[in-house]
Amino acid sequence: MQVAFYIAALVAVISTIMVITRFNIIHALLYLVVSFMAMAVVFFILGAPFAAALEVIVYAGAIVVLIIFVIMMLNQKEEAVTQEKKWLTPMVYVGPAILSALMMGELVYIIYVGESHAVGQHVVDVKELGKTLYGPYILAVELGGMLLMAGIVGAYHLGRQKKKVIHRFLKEKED
Amino acid sequence: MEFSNINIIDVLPGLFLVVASVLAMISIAIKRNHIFIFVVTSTSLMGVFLFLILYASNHEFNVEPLFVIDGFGTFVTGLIVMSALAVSLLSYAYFEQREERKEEYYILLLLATLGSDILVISKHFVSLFLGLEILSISLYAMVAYLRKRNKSDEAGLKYLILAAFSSAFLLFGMALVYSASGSMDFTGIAKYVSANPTLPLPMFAGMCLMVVGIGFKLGVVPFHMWAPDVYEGAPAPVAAFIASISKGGMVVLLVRFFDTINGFQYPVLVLAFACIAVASMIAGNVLAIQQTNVKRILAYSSIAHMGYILVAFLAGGELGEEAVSFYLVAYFLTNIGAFGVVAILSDQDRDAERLEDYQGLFWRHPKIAAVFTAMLLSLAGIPLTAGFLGKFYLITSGVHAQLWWLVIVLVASSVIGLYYYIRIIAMMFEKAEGSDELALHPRLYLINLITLLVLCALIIYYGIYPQGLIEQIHNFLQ
Amino acid sequence: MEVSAEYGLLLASVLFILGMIGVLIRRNIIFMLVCVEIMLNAAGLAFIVAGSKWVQADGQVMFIFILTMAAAEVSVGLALILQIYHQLKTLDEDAASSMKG
Amino acid sequence: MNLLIIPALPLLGSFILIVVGSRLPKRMIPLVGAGSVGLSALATLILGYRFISASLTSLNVIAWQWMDINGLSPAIAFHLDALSLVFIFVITFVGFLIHVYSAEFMVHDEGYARFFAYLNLFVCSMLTLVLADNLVLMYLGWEGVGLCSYLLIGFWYTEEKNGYAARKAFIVTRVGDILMAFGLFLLFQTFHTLNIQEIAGQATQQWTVGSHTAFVISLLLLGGAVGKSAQLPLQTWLPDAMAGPSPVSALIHAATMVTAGVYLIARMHVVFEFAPEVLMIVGIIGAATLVMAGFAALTQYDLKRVLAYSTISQIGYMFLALGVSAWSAAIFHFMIHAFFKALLFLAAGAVIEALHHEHDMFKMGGLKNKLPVVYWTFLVGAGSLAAFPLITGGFYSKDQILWLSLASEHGNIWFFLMALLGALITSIYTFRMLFLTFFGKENTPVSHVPGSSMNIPLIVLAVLSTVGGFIELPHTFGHLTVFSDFLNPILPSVTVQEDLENFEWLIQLVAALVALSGVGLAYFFYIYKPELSDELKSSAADLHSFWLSGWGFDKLYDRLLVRPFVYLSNINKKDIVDKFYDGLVMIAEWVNRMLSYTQSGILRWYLMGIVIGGIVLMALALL
Amino acid sequence: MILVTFISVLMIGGIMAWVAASWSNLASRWISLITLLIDFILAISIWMNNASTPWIEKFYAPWIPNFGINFSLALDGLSLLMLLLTFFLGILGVLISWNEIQYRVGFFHFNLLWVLAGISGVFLTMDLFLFYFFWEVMLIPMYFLIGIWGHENKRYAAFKFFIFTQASGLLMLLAILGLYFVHKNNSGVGTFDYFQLLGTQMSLSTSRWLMFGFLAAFIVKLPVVPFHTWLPDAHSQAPTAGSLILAGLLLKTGAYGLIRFVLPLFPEASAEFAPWAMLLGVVGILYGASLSFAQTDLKRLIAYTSVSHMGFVILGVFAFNSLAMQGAVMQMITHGITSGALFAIAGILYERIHTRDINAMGGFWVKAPFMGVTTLIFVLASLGLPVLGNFIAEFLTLIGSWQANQTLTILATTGIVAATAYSLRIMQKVFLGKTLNEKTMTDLSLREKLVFVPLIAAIIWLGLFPQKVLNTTKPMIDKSFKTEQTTLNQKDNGIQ
Repeated sequence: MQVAFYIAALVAVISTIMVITRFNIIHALLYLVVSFMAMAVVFFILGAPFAAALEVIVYAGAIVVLIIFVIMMLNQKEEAVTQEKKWLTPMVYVGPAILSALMMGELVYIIYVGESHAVGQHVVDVKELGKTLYGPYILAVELGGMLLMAGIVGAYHLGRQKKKVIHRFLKEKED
Repeated sequence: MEFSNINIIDVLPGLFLVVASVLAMISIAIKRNHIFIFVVTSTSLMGVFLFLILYASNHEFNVEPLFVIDGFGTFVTGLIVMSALAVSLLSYAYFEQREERKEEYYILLLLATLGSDILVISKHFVSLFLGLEILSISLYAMVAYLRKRNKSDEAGLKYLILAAFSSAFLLFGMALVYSASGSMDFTGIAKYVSANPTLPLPMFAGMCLMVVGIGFKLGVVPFHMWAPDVYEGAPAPVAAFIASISKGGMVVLLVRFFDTINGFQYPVLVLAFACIAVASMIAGNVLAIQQTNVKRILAYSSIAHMGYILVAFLAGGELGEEAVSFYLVAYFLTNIGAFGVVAILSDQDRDAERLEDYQGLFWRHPKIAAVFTAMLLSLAGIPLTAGFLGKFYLITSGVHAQLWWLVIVLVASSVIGLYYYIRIIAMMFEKAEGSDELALHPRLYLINLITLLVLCALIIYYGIYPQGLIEQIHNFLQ
Repeated sequence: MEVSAEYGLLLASVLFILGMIGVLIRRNIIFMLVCVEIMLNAAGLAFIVAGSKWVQADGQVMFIFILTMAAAEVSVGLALILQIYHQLKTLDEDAASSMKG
Repeated sequence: MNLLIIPALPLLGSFILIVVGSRLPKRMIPLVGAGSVGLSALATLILGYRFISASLTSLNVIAWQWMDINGLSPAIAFHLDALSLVFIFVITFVGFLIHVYSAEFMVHDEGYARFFAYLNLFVCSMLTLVLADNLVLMYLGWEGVGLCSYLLIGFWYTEEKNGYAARKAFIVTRVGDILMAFGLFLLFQTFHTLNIQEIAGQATQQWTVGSHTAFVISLLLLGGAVGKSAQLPLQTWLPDAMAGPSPVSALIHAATMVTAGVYLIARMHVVFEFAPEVLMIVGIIGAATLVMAGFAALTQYDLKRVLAYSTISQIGYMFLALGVSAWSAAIFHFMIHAFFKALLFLAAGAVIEALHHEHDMFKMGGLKNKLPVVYWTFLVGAGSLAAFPLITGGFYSKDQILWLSLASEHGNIWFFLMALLGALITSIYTFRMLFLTFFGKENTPVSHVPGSSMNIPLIVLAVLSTVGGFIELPHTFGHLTVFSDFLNPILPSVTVQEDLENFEWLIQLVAALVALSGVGLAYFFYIYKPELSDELKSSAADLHSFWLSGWGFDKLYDRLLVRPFVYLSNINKKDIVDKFYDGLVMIAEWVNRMLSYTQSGILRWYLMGIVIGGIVLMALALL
Repeated sequence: MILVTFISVLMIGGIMAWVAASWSNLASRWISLITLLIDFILAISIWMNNASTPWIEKFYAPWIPNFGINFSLALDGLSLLMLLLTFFLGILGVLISWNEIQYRVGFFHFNLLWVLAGISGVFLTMDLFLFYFFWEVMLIPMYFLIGIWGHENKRYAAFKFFIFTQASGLLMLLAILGLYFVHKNNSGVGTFDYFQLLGTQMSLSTSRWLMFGFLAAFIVKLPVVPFHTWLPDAHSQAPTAGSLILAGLLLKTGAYGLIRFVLPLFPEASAEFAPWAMLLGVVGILYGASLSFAQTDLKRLIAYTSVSHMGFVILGVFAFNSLAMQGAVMQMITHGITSGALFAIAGILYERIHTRDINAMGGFWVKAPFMGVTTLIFVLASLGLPVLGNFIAEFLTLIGSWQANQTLTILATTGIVAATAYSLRIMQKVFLGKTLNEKTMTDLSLREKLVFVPLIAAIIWLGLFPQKVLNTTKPMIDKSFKTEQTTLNQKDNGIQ
């Protein structure tokens, strides 16, 4: 199983690298789906099958599709790709690369210092998860509902077509 | 189902808000009516406050595993609810003048208040995270609410990306802490901490990453850079909300978390917060001195004020907590008042944010100018205002804890701060110059004015006779 | 099925950092949003790892809430992006910098 | 008769003139001004008569307790004794005469009332100075006369240079004043009192001759005296002070105020006696000043400047006398000098007014017949100044000093020789002045002949400066000691070195000869062969201009003190300290600009900030 | 209770004056005048009835008991004198701005009275927190007085004034809190009460630091070189009444603080610091004089004379003996009167010729002899001429400081020569010399005479009959030196 974990991890990492380096956003999103799939495998290996399923359904399914919808609405064409190429010059990498290297170094060091601990022997299945979720965390679930409500109301309000802005003075002339 | 262990009374304030927001949504579905939904919002906020007055006690009890309801939390909840009420009062007139659909705003306002309230009473990573996100997601929409304004979208987007980014840090940090301690409950973590005198490195690293997320919400250096842009782009009442309520919830959470796990015993964390506090106080004040946009000035000032609060937070102890509470009251009142003035003077096209908009205000609208003067003086910490006693409290707690360097930086930076506050005041008292192409033509609503005058009266009352408030805080914190 | 928790966390870290790099280097707003999602996902992974380390369901619970939040976030974010695109006719993030100073 | 009335009357006059002076009819003004001083003089006479007839040694009157804190309890209290009686007599009488003179002299001036107000105020202050029973009150009078001097020198205020001269006078004397103030502080510290009588009493109890404190205190008091009496090195203000009206020069800068220093030393002689070194210094200052001022007087063109230098020189004699402990000789010379120098100034004023405010002696001449009264009185005064033997008061007073400078137990041959040289020069410049002004041909027409109100004071003063000398006659010549006997209870008489006792006649002879030869020399150079004097002047032009400028003291002080001070304060006009705060502001603004760059509005930049924050925090955790 | 009346009458009067202005400007002026007269008469009556008890009146009410903060007022001789000065100058301030202020009259008087209320509070309060409270309260209205009714550069001046005083004030707040906690740790009682804090035991280094905190506020206010640069700007830009109050009263709060708080609370530390403080005083005297001599702006010139004169105060206070202390108190009063009068003259000159540049003035005596005489008197007062009050002050200060440190006294006294130079320069440039700008020049009006006659009377009265004033402060000063005499004796050897 360890091999499976490593392979999945490798796939996830490589596809994520691909996501952040693609010029064409649709390509990037397809890589993202791959990455999420690989993550789902990892979840499964770690003993979280329900999470794995959610990962596929919600992330790869819902969220990515939503983004693709928007891209289609925005009608991004070939120019967008050339635009991306122009934006993504090597110079742009320098600062983030240094920062990320530092951060990575710190994180790796920190994680390695801690004692080793094997995981994945025990599967936390849907039943257990459900009992926890609707037991002690019931109020949190309610709050999750509120969270979604906020998201929906916000998206609803913001997503409507924008009215044309007319300045006060111009409006008076029109009248 | 284990509903039985939840005493419904305990979580009633939150429940009230939930019900109110759902009610608001339903009412929109039936018929859009600004006044009605406004009344629903304000009465429900009032209701929560009344409930708190009637049932509040400083008795501490837990709603396992997510919430803890204690005096401190109850006090700040009350404060948050009242502040939300004030914001909603200010919002009514503000949005009434604008052609947008106004009604959804109140749902978001209620939800954001709920989020902040959750932060105040949470004692668990899950509730912390959910509270934070309810607050944030409502705020994204609130910041960008005025879709006619280009700045509004920009601000919303910036806030969204940055908040999500910092949330990721917070989450990663929480994950590290959880992975190290095996608990997401503050008390559980505290147990782990007290059992392990030397904490593993991931624990520290996790806390530090959490500080990124918390610091972002507080708007302290170096996580502060969103603040001016968002304040500038957001509608004035929303800016008031961000400046006060959203930060207040986080402050309480921080205090509670640190108190529970006794974070002060780790010099690393203290040093981290001290650095943040010093940087915030200095950078916030220095950044504002040449600024000509009033909303940005207030944003920078709020950065500095969060730095001040961190001093009291670092001082810790009973006095520190009292100081934080008192300061929050003063700071809430003052910031809402200040943004309220910006709101009342704004018109259709833009908010009253240019410094020139205030030129000669004292001679045009003496009452508003007087209120604004009081607010600015309170921010500057001049006597006769609550801000002074707040600052006095902070310094007292700092001196008590012998945090001399922090206190001296506080004093020095607040001197720098004076400059830009009195610059605005000076502007208001200058003779108004001739007609200005960009001059604003606000419609003044009585409700706004009354709200502002009440806020101003409170600030001055607490500035002159703080004993009542101090007693209250004392009682709640016992 | 045993994997060292450290490797799980390491994977989360790598993904987190990759997402971070993505946010930092891309100018396209949609890309930034996507990269933030990667970061959140990485954090979720970290919770799953931690949860399975302690054999608790809490990690997964947290993951579910992260998922919820990500969804809400993306919906609001995309709505905003639509607005911005209408306004600026571009997805260039650097163009949305009218406020500064 | 209350002692208080003497200073109070002029004060009242001054007050009336200040408050309602501009509304009084013109003839009322001198009535108030001169009248108040006249009454005061009358009161002095009555009081003096009673004082002498009752043979009192002193008379004390306390007006009120000025202040009283921890031992410092000066009162507004007056003390009359023989010394102060002499002084108030001179002040009120000469003052009165000068007031009368001014009534005519100043009549066409706009500031008629103002003039009398100041003059009355001066008389009051001067009286306070000499009557004060404690040093604080004396200091009050001391500063008061300085103020009046300032006001009166700058009386014609529209002229810029008058104002300058006035300020110079005030500031230079103030330098002396603060030295005197130090003396007061030290006295108070030593004796815990500033009452003059108590000081004298305690000094004799506590000190021995040569005591260090006594030395310092006397030196400091001397500083004050030197400033007020225009002695070296603070003499520079007096020649410039001639910018004031002539009556002012007569009253303040000849008769009274400038002799305040003499009064101070005489008054504090008890203290000085404990510091023989300081007395020596007093003598040296006096001797040096009298010679220095004499030479300066020789070269002046301005009639009043000659008189000014002559005043400095004559006060030098008084200092010399004080220096050799010849107390009463100094006071005697003060009195006679007050008469004849006031006379000379008033006469000079008359001349100057007659010639359209012409001050240059070389543009005068031949006035002998045009202004007979002035000429004759001036002649008497000049004779007295030059110590014309036997018939002038000046001869007796100066002769006494000459003699005692040698014969006193503190005297020595050098003092004597200096004094003798001074006497020679004095008679030369005096008669040079006389010859240039009244003899020769008429250079400027006379426009105005003085009336009786000016003439009478001249005549009275001429009489006084002649007769005054006869109240004190030397051993060799009548041996009359009315004046010194009168002063004796206050001022101890001088002890003469025994081996010199019999040579007094010789000294007198020499002095007389010197005076006469001076007259002769003046005659030779200015009447007999005037071209010789011109030759002499051109052959020693440098020396001449050196003397003309008063030995270059003005230039020296200007370079050394005034200009550096003005320069320093001018370059620092904008206050250098403020630059520091400006710097702080600039730093704050610079930091603000730097920080503002971070608020670029670009989202990735902000993200970077968060990441950096995270990295730093984690680095902290790692540490 | 009467102490509360002092302050509340001013505050109520201020509000009434503001309200009345909407009805009539004149009413506003009269209301403020009457308000101040009431206070003045009250204060006079207390002065007349009372003699030599150290504490004449006390008032006490709890305010914020949690911190041991009380609304505690008390009146002793020093406070009483300062109050008298406050009300006296307040009356003159109202009179002098009768015609000058035509813009927002009501608000002007409101600010004027509230400044005075703040100042009265500072002089009366015996609670350190309340002291700080009033200390700050007096700044805001003063800021408005300068910022609204000032001259061309008013904003800069007002900012500078405000920031300087605030910055130093906050340091004092720190020190107050430090003292509070020291006392709390010692005795377990947290209090800001002055009487309880007196004699708090602490280590020398603690007391040194705390003293510096207090000192910071006071020497900036006083002001002592090099913290003086706010003063010339504030004084020259303020309206006449503002300058009058700044110079006459606000500076005195600094001196008052030194006497009331620094010396009694930190006797050892201040005795140790005394030579340095005296040195600062001397530097101030000479530096102020030198700068004053160079100025061409009349108000700026007078402002620097204040720097010079206030140097005597710190010199006197830190000389540690009752003579010098009496002198310092006297200097506070007389300088208040003198500089107030000089600023008033600068103000009325400005009203007439619309400039403060002394090079544009000259020869005004011809047209305005009364003004000339008045100016002369105050110029002479400023150079320390006997008969006038300033002489008493400077003489006592110097004679006292001579006992403490002779070198510094000598240097300080040379400042008197410099004072002569700059003071006479005023006279020369403005009233003497060639006549300039004479067209618009007129002599004092009746109202202006009404302002100056009391001032002249006061300064002469103080010069000739200072004993009444000296007696008033005597109990307080004697009391304070009972404790300090011992430390002085110990210190004496160290200084010499």
